[in-house]
Amino acid sequence: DEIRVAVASNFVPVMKILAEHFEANTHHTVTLISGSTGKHYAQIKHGAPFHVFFAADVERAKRLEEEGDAVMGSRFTYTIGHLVLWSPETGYVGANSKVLESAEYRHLAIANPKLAPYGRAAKEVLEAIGLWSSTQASLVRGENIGQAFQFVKSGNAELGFIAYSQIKNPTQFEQKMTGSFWMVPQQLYSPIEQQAVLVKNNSAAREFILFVKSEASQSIIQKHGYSTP
Amino acid sequence: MLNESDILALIVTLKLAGLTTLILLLLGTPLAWWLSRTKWRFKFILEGVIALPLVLPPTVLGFYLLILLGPKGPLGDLMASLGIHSLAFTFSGLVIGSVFYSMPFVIQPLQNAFTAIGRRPMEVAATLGASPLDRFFTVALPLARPGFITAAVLGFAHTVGEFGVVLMIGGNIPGETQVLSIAIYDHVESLQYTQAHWLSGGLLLLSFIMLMSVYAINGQFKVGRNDH
Amino acid sequence: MLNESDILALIVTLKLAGLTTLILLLLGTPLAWWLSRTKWRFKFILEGVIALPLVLPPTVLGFYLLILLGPKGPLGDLMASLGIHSLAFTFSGLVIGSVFYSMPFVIQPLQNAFTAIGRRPMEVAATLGASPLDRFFTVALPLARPGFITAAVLGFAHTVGEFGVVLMIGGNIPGETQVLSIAIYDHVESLQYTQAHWLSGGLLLLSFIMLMSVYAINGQFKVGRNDH
Amino acid sequence: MTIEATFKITKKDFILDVDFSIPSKGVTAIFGPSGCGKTTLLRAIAGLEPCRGAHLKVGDMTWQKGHYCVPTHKRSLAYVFQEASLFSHLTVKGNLQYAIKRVPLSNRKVSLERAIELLGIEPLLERRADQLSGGERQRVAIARALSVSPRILLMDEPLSALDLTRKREIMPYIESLHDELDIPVIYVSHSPDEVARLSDHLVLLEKGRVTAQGETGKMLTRLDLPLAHGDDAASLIHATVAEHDDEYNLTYLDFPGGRFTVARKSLPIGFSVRLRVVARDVSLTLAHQSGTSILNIFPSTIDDILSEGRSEKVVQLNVGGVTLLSRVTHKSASLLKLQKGQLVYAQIKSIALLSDKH
Amino acid sequence: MTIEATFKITKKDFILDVDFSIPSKGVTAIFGPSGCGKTTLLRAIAGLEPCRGAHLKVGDMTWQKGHYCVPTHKRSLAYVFQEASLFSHLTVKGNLQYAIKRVPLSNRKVSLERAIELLGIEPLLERRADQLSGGERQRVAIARALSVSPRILLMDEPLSALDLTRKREIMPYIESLHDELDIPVIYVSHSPDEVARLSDHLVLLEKGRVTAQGETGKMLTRLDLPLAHGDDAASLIHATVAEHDDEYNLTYLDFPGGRFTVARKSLPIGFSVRLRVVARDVSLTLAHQSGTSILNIFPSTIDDILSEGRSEKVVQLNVGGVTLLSRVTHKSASLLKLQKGQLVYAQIKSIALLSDKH
Ligand SMILES: Nc1ncnc2c1ncn2[C@@H]1O[C@H](COP(=O)(O)OP(=O)(O)OP(=O)(O)O)[C@@H](O)[C@H]1O
Ligand SMILES: Nc1ncnc2c1ncn2[C@@H]1O[C@H](COP(=O)(O)OP(=O)(O)OP(=O)(O)O)[C@@H](O)[C@H]1O
Ligand SMILES: [Mg+2]
Ligand SMILES: [Mg+2]
Repeated sequence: DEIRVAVASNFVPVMKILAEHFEANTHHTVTLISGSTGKHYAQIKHGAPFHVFFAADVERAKRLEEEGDAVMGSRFTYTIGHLVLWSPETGYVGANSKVLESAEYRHLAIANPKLAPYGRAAKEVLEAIGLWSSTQASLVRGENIGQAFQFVKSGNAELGFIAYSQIKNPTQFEQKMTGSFWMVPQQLYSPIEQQAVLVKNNSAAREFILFVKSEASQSIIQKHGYSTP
Repeated sequence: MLNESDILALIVTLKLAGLTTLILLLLGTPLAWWLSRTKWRFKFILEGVIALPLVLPPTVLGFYLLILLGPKGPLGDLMASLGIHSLAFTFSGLVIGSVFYSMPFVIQPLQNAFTAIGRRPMEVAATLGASPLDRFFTVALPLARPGFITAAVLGFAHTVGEFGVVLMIGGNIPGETQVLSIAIYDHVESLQYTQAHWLSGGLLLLSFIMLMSVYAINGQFKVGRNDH
Repeated sequence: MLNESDILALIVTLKLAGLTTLILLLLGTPLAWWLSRTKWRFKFILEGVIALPLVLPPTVLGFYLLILLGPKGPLGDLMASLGIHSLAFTFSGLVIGSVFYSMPFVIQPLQNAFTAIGRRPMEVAATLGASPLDRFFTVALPLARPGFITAAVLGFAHTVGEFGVVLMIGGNIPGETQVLSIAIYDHVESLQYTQAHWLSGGLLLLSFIMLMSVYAINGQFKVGRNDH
Repeated sequence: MTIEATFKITKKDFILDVDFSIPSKGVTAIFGPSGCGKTTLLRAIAGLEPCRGAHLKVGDMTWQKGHYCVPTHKRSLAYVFQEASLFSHLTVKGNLQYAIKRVPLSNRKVSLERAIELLGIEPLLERRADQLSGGERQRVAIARALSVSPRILLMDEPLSALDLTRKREIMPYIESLHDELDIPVIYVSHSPDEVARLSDHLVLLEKGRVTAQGETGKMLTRLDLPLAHGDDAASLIHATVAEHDDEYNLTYLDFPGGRFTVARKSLPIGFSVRLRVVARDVSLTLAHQSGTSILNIFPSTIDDILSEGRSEKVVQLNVGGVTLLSRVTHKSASLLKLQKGQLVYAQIKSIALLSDKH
Repeated sequence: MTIEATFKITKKDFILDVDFSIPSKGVTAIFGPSGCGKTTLLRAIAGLEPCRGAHLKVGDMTWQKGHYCVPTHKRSLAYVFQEASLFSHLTVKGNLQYAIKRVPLSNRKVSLERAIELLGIEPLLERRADQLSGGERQRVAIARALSVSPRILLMDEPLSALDLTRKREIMPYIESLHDELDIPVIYVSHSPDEVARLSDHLVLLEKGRVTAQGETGKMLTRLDLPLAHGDDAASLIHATVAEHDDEYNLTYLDFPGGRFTVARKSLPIGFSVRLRVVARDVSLTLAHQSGTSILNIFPSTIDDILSEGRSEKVVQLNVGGVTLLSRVTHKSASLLKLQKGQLVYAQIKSIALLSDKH
């Protein structure tokens, strides 16, 4: 059977590997549909033919379940992300937030706090270390964490809060990731939990969910810079 | 360099753009003709309405189309009662969305081209025994050729590059509603830059060759003017 | 209904669309004029290039502009050596991106309109002592008015609705690079649908009034044709 | 069979208000000064001017009546427009074919080859409209109109862009149309010469109204109409070919008033012809003179004399029942003591022969 | 002061290859059949036809020479195009003002008011071009060209759309231009009547080449040129106003061969005028006849006789040194036994007086 899986863009690289493994072990095929979680939410509400939804946050998976557009009780956390402050320049970011206090950078990239969990986390961090208002002028927002990464990667922003997963596994990217980063302590922001729900209660989809929850999958996810619950 | 799904996306894209352009030309030509001839006082309202889809961000437009066409939307209801399945997340839905979105790019050049013809050539054709439909095809269309080229190029290219509407009402389903623009976007988003570069490059090259051919062929027929 | 940041976004949007349209008309007019008059054999290549930005999805185009304009990009290098700061995340950067992206919508209608004038009116003006520049302004421009209307409307509306390019190179900075289309998009994405509806509705209404006025005013001047 | 027309068309401060009936055979000229409504009238007949409550009947076909209105393309007519009207996207050949293709085979009465040859457009067939000279365009437009094989031909100053030689080549052809094809021609012109030469019937138009109409010959010599008073005032005479003179290459034409001598024309004996005699070319003598190069001298009675300006007079002569106009100075008139009823000799220096069949 | 021009322009299978020099005063007519290159020549003079290696000098201004080429808008000329050329985005008034605005105040020699009045376009000032009749458009175009106050005026069949009355109103005005403004006029026409009436100098064009050129009067009567042979063959005679006759309202004009009697013209004694005598209107007698309405009879000698077709002859007469053409039939010629050197009386029935100042 074909399983259509809607995946938040940031998790697509990992999901691709998972899907390949799954297809190798079963007769099912997995079709990945990447996109923003807000869009996927709206689409599912309007009858999109997706079987499973891997959201970028808890909120929208939960709403689908509560509003009756997803299978009750199928919701689970599939990954927890880590926020890092990264610059492609080696030695630019130290092991703490000090670089943020210097006025040497012109742009600090984050994901849009309104839309992306990593953005919300970045905002919490800046508030926690008391720099939220002072960095306002230099903040640039990407629609999602992918864009925030591009801002930094292309050098247009000197540094930015991005996902650890984006720099963790260099084999995902064609170029070797260089640079310096600060792994933001977990206590500075509420966890970046990503949840999934079953949209259509079919057996292949349930199978796929079980596969994602499996040990083997969990270790793949972890290898890419995520934690698992 | 291109994987299977990219090629699939290319095919969907060409099919979508081709079909959309065709439909737009078919629908747009009579509408543009009428707009260029009518003396209706409130024509400017219709002209305004036609240009309107342009100002909404494509994704938002797609969102509203989704609401409209989805099974719970007013049109979806209507269609369901007629036994038609929801058009959202289908290729037909994409076509409808693209037609809607690219409409002004086709109507306006056509309308201008028709207006520029003036009444005389049509009058002459009438005195030579050509019926309205006959003279429309044998006089108005050939004389409006530059307008048609522009309309077709803008319509086609815009549909190829279109993205927001398609993403929203199409659902990005490979082989069905995943078009090239979304595929490239996905590559960029998931940081697969090399693939994005290749795909963009290919798309550009292909489009460039197509556009160039259209213009080169167009340049060979000159619609002369009676003013020399 | 609209919060402060929405109003800010509206202002940025109008500024951006207005400026872009203005620049496009200023740059596009001479280029379109040249294209309509030249007998250059390879003009079709240039025509192809101009239509090219259309086929790339705006976000992808924005991505490449980001790379191009970034400090490591070829243009960024050049500008840095000229003492110009990076254009990414600035209003100027947005303008450049929008100009680039909306170019074909302005060039093509203008080119068609200029071509439709023919040589005779310009020759007549020359015999009446009007210099090339003089007759361009006093004859070619008035006669090409329908083309200008279309160019301006398509250029303006397309910039208002534009989104991908702006999102990518703008950085969504309130008051500077956050435009209305992004604001609406954000509302949709964050499931604040009511606000999205209000904002879209307002934008549509505003645009509709603007478009309608343009067409209504345009309808009052009829560029007569010498064929009656 | 007649063409009956009633139109009332308003254009800003111009009003065309006509109601006339003309024969639906032969050439009818619409004559009048610039801006008098000639083109508007022709367009109305073609169905190109929207007008309510008009009435138009051409022979047995009713084209307009109350709300009933046959659209232009269903009116079997051809129209030569006043201004260039070639399709710019077609070659000359394409323009001609456009017309021909739309005529059912059985209705094709005009030989395209002949029209092409006569109008001298053979070498232009592959050209586009913008590669033609003004006169060439006009000739192509005429050829195109003819190839429609219409039931009625409308021509709006079709010859004004042509030189005399061309004009004289084309005019007989247009004249012959109603003989060969039996189609009426409505011909707009502001040239009295063309009118006299071509038309059988004449409609005078002024400021949107018909001021007079009738048989061209009679209209030309009616002293109450402006036509008899201009420099180009002339009379039309119908005559028949009586004899050819091989020695001097002359042709003799009989008319009720006598016999005309003209340069030889290859016309059969008994053929009807039309002659135009310009009033200025008619001199009067009291006695029949000899030793003059003038061959055409006819005894005639003076029917009427009218002053033309302050120094000239128009003399209306009766030559065997045919009306002839002569223009003389007051001085000559008083030297010769011209008066009504007097017998004089009309000397006609030059005659234009307009071939005809009436 | 002359206008010198050398052009070689190739257009597909048509080649304009001319090299001429004409006086830069008075009216020069370019005469030739449709498609002979008249418009192309005029466009070349205006600088609208790209041509290399051309040479053009108008008076003391060099407009083209080798690679040097003055652009059209810097050539102080005005051009009346053959086809409608009004700006469709402007009213009639706007069209006229477009021209006037571009003339420095000091150079404005033509009174716009007078041009408007003379061309009768006063009521049309607020109209747009598409609301005018064909003749009205042409008149506006003439008025517009005149308001440029140019150093040279180029006119491409400007009167072909106009009726005779209008033509005769406008022609004297055009003639007067070179007197009032001292600007040369180059006038394209295919009407021999217009040419004779208007032009001082004549350039004959055929198939892109100048076949002859010279003073109009001389050109008209040269038996080796086609002009002397058509139906419109005519002679030009320069005369001076000698006397007015109040009784009969006549004017007497003296020329080397005698005295003409014409309808009274309000011209001062001593004024130079130009007369046109059409060859067909000249009859020949062996003796001076009396009792005729013809007032203008002159003794003359036959200079030359040429056959014109198979039944007519053109007789070139010498009347006191002035050349006059007469057209007679072979029959008359042999009845009168006409031969070179013979003395005959030329009877001239009608004369067109063309006011002039030479
Ligand atoms: N673009 C062109 N291509 C080919 N031939 C052309 C082109 N333009 C003009 N010609 C030819 O050049 C010749 C001269 O044209 P031109 O317009 O000068 O004639 P004209 O003397 O003004 O004739 P008319 O009295 O009919 O206006 C014509 O035979 C015409 O067919
Ligand atoms: N659209 C219009 N609006 C106002 N007046 C018009 C319009 N069209 C024509 N006229 C006027 O109607 C009158 C008749 O025009 P028409 O073209 O019938 O004249 P015409 O007799 O053909 O003259 P010409 O010999 O100059 O071609 C003219 O006085 C003209 O100014
Ligand atoms: Mg007319
Ligand atoms: Mg010409």
